[in-house]
Amino acid sequence: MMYSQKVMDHFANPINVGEIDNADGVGEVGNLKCGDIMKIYLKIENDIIVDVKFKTFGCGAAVATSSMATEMVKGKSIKEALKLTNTAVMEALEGLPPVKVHCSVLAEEALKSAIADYYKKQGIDPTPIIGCSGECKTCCKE
Amino acid sequence: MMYSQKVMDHFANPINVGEIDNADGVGEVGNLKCGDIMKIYLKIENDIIVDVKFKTFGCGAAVATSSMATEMVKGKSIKEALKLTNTAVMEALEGLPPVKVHCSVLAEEALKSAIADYYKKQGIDPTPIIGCSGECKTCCKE
Amino acid sequence: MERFVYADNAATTPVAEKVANEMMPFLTKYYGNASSLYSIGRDSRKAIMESREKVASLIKAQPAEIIFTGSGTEADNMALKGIMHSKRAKGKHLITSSIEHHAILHTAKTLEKEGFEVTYLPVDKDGLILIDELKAAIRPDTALVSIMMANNEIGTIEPIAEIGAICRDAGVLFHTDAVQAAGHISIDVNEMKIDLLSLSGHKMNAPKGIGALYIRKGVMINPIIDGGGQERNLRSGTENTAGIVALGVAAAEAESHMQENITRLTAMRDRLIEGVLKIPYCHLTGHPKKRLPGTASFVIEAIEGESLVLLLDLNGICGSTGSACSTGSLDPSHVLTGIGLSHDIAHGSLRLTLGVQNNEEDVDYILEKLPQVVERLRSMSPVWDAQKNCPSGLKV
Amino acid sequence: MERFVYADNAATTPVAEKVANEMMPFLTKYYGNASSLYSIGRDSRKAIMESREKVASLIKAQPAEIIFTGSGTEADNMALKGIMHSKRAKGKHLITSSIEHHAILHTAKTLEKEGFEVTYLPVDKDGLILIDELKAAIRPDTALVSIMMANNEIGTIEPIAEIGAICRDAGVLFHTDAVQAAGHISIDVNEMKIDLLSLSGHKMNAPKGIGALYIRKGVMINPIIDGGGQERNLRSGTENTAGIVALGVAAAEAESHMQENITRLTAMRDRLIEGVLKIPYCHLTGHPKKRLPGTASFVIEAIEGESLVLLLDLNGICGSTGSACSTGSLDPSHVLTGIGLSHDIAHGSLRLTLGVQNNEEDVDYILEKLPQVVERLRSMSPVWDAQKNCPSGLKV
Ligand SMILES: Cc1ncc(COP(=O)(O)O)c(C=O)c1O
Ligand SMILES: Cc1ncc(COP(=O)(O)O)c(C=O)c1O
Repeated sequence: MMYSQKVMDHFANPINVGEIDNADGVGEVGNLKCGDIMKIYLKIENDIIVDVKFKTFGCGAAVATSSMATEMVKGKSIKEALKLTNTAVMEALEGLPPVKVHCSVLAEEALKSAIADYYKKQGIDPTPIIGCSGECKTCCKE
Repeated sequence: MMYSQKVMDHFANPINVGEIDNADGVGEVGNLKCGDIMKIYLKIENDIIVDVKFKTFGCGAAVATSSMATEMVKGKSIKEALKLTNTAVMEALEGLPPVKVHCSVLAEEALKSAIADYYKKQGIDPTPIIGCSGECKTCCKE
Repeated sequence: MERFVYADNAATTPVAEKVANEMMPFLTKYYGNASSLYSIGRDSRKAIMESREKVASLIKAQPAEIIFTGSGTEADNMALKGIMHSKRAKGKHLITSSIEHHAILHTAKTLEKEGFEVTYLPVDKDGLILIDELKAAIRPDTALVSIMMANNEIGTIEPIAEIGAICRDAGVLFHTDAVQAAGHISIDVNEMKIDLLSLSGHKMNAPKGIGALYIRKGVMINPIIDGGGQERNLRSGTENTAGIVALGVAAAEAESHMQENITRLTAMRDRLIEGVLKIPYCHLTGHPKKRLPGTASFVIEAIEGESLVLLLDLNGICGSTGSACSTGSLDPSHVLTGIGLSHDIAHGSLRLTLGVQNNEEDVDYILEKLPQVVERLRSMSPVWDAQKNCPSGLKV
Repeated sequence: MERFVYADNAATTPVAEKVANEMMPFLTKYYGNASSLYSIGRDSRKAIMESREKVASLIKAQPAEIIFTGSGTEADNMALKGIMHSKRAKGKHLITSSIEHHAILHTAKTLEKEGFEVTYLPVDKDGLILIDELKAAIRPDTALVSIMMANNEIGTIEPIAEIGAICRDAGVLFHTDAVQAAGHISIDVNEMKIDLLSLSGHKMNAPKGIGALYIRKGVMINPIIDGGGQERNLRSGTENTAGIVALGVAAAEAESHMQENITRLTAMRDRLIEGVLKIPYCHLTGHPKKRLPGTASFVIEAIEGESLVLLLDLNGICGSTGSACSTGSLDPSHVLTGIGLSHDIAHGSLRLTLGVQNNEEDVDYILEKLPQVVERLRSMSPVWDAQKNCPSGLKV
């Protein structure tokens, strides 16, 4: 298993680490048992993600994908952000080892989960917009 | 498999190589199939081995045992020569690898065979003296 | 990077300079095939003989009881498969432990597929074999017991002499995987009543690709590699003279400096453990006393092992982890779960293993950097936020 | 001793200086375990990857089709046992030849003991497989054909592409023991339709203790060494990075100088053969044309091979023999009897094998000394006396 230089860069100096007080949307996916938890905070103004932060418990790939995914949606509209796929995150990171692909999925889901939370806070059912309730669990087959 | 320095010395510079014209006794043991043939020539005066030569086709140990065995009986009486055992030859050579012990047996037998030949030429049955007819074959189980 | 500290000597060790220097001529100068008749072949043969004596001496065996192999793994495979196959008629039961190295566990699985039966003994929270369980597990058809001498992840040293005595009394052969122990703690195969013992060069400052299996005189075993009949017909293949010479030199070095190394490493290790345990919510794994001189192993809550190891690496420190992420599976190491750790906490495992080349400054450096690295990872961990509000910490 | 001429390159080769230099840093500097997460582990992993590419390139395979082993013997064992065990349900028949190396023959014997059936194909007087016999031997339950690419004693090169085509047509897997051939003659596993191929480092100026098995993509095989799952789970054990790097360098060297080496060695070999055959009652063994570039092999009447090799050694020349005395048994080599030589004459076998480090002066020196040595041994041979009176010589 070998990480790309890009993954190592984002792991060594992750962007957007932190929390947002009174965030407009917060999503947390993964669990301790599987060894990966990602929590994403969104600040949204006029459907634009004006700020985004994350906290991640997990491996190098988990940290790097959190960093990359948050960076990729910062300043984007929600609509655009929802188009972010795990494949795009992986490509931006110049690839991930096969056993680490699930981390990129986790990043995509954490973001969707945070957007879903934003809609819920607005009193809007996120399911038709996002395609899931934001409660999707990917990591462990429990 | 490792030869002692003594074996290597006797192999590199064997003593008593050659033939004796009109030898008083000649013995040849072993055969081509087995890869070892030893031929010993004796010159005997008054029951004393005054000269001894050998020709040997065979491995390093075969040459070295021929050399050592002939040297050990040179100048000895027949009676003394008949006491020469393969163990004594091996000891004099500072040991032989287990797979090469049969070479020392061959040397002992070649000598006995030559002495038997000497007796036969004298019209004496060698069997009671030597314990065998001098026709003993050791090498191959054919 | 201010310093480079290699603290993963249980994974592998650098080849000692003396070892490298003494092996080199056997690559380029004394390259003769040890089976050859001529002088440079005899040079190899002699060197191998001397090496066999040195390896035997390290564990108080006879030279003829040592077979050189291509690795510790091969030695383990040969011990288990070789004995079980040779004793197939008499017994089809093998006993081992649940915290063995995969070289044992996966070999046991293969034997199970072939129709053999295997009992995997549990261990206590410190990683010690439960002696009563062992006694209870021995059956009339038990052919072999294989228990490691020291564990590679948590450093726990098993009660080998006690196990050896039980096996000898029961008339059962006893193999021990001493890959982590050989060269590091003193071993006497006779006192400990060991019938077979595996060791590996690269865990004791010899190169990778060379190992040895001790087989007590009189023990019948099948080879697993057939061919030209080298190593008394038990392990065929042109002898790796350079590797064998290197292992011999390393064994002699280990033997002659054993006590001083143990004293020095134990002191360093204890200082390291003491320092690391000052990190909040950090716990020692393995037995507090009965552990390898160089092995310090921990679980650190609210962080994940792989990222810890990577971040330590960025600070010049090499360590390892049994976290699921590092194993490439979804489960953390079987050793950590074997001693009863939950998945939750096993993810945060860290192993730091000191070797002869380490010094006190290395320990200082680790103790300076590790808390910073843990702090940094915790600062970006959502678990740590929860943790902080739960003063009792997670459960170990 | 006026000169030292190593002419036993089929037994083993010196490690080339370039190879030694490039492998050394992986012992003492880049010693990281290739499975480790940190940077010096990644250095090892990268070096192994590059080496795999080089070895693959030498035989026109894909890198993922190369598994590193601890020897050529292990590769042979893995090919035969691994395939036969994996195909047990479908077929229990193995075809090989009567002149294979013991790494194949003794493995086949072990498989016979396990219940598999083995056909040993005969060869003609030059050592070539009889193609019709091969075709006739293939049965519906034949799982594998294993025929060596080039023979180690007489240098004969088998018609591998033809055998490969026959096996492919019959839907039978084809393994070739290319331990003597790899690095010395050009190999294309696709053109030759080879499914598995063994090679060994120390026969091509890399160290002893490293080998490789090529396994065509899609071919299912069982491992013979279980453990940590290295080498795609097919050959466990911490990777011998230095050995692997060395094999890669040697493979790349061999590939880039292949044609020039073949031309140079073939010319030297032919001059050597021509010169040696001037000795009366001396005969070439093996195929006159289809032979390894460096291999000259003979039987010399009325002398015995072991003493010939020892006396050559005293003159600074390293060669080898298949005489019974050298094998430690009562029988001469199975290869020599396999090509129809009688015991009588097989005792006088001599093999001189040239390598890249040999030069024309070496050939001169052998051609000066060998006749003297033969003369000397014949002068003390009782067989020679008889011979002299029999002008037709013995029978070959
Ligand atoms: C306890 C134990 N057994 C066996 C092995 C296997 O040794 P090697 O990798 O040298 O084959 C190791 C190390 O990898 C080990 O720690
Ligand atoms: C044809 C052939 N196969 C297999 C082997 C075995 O190789 P190794 O001794 O490297 O295991 C050899 C050489 O010894 C050989 O010549």
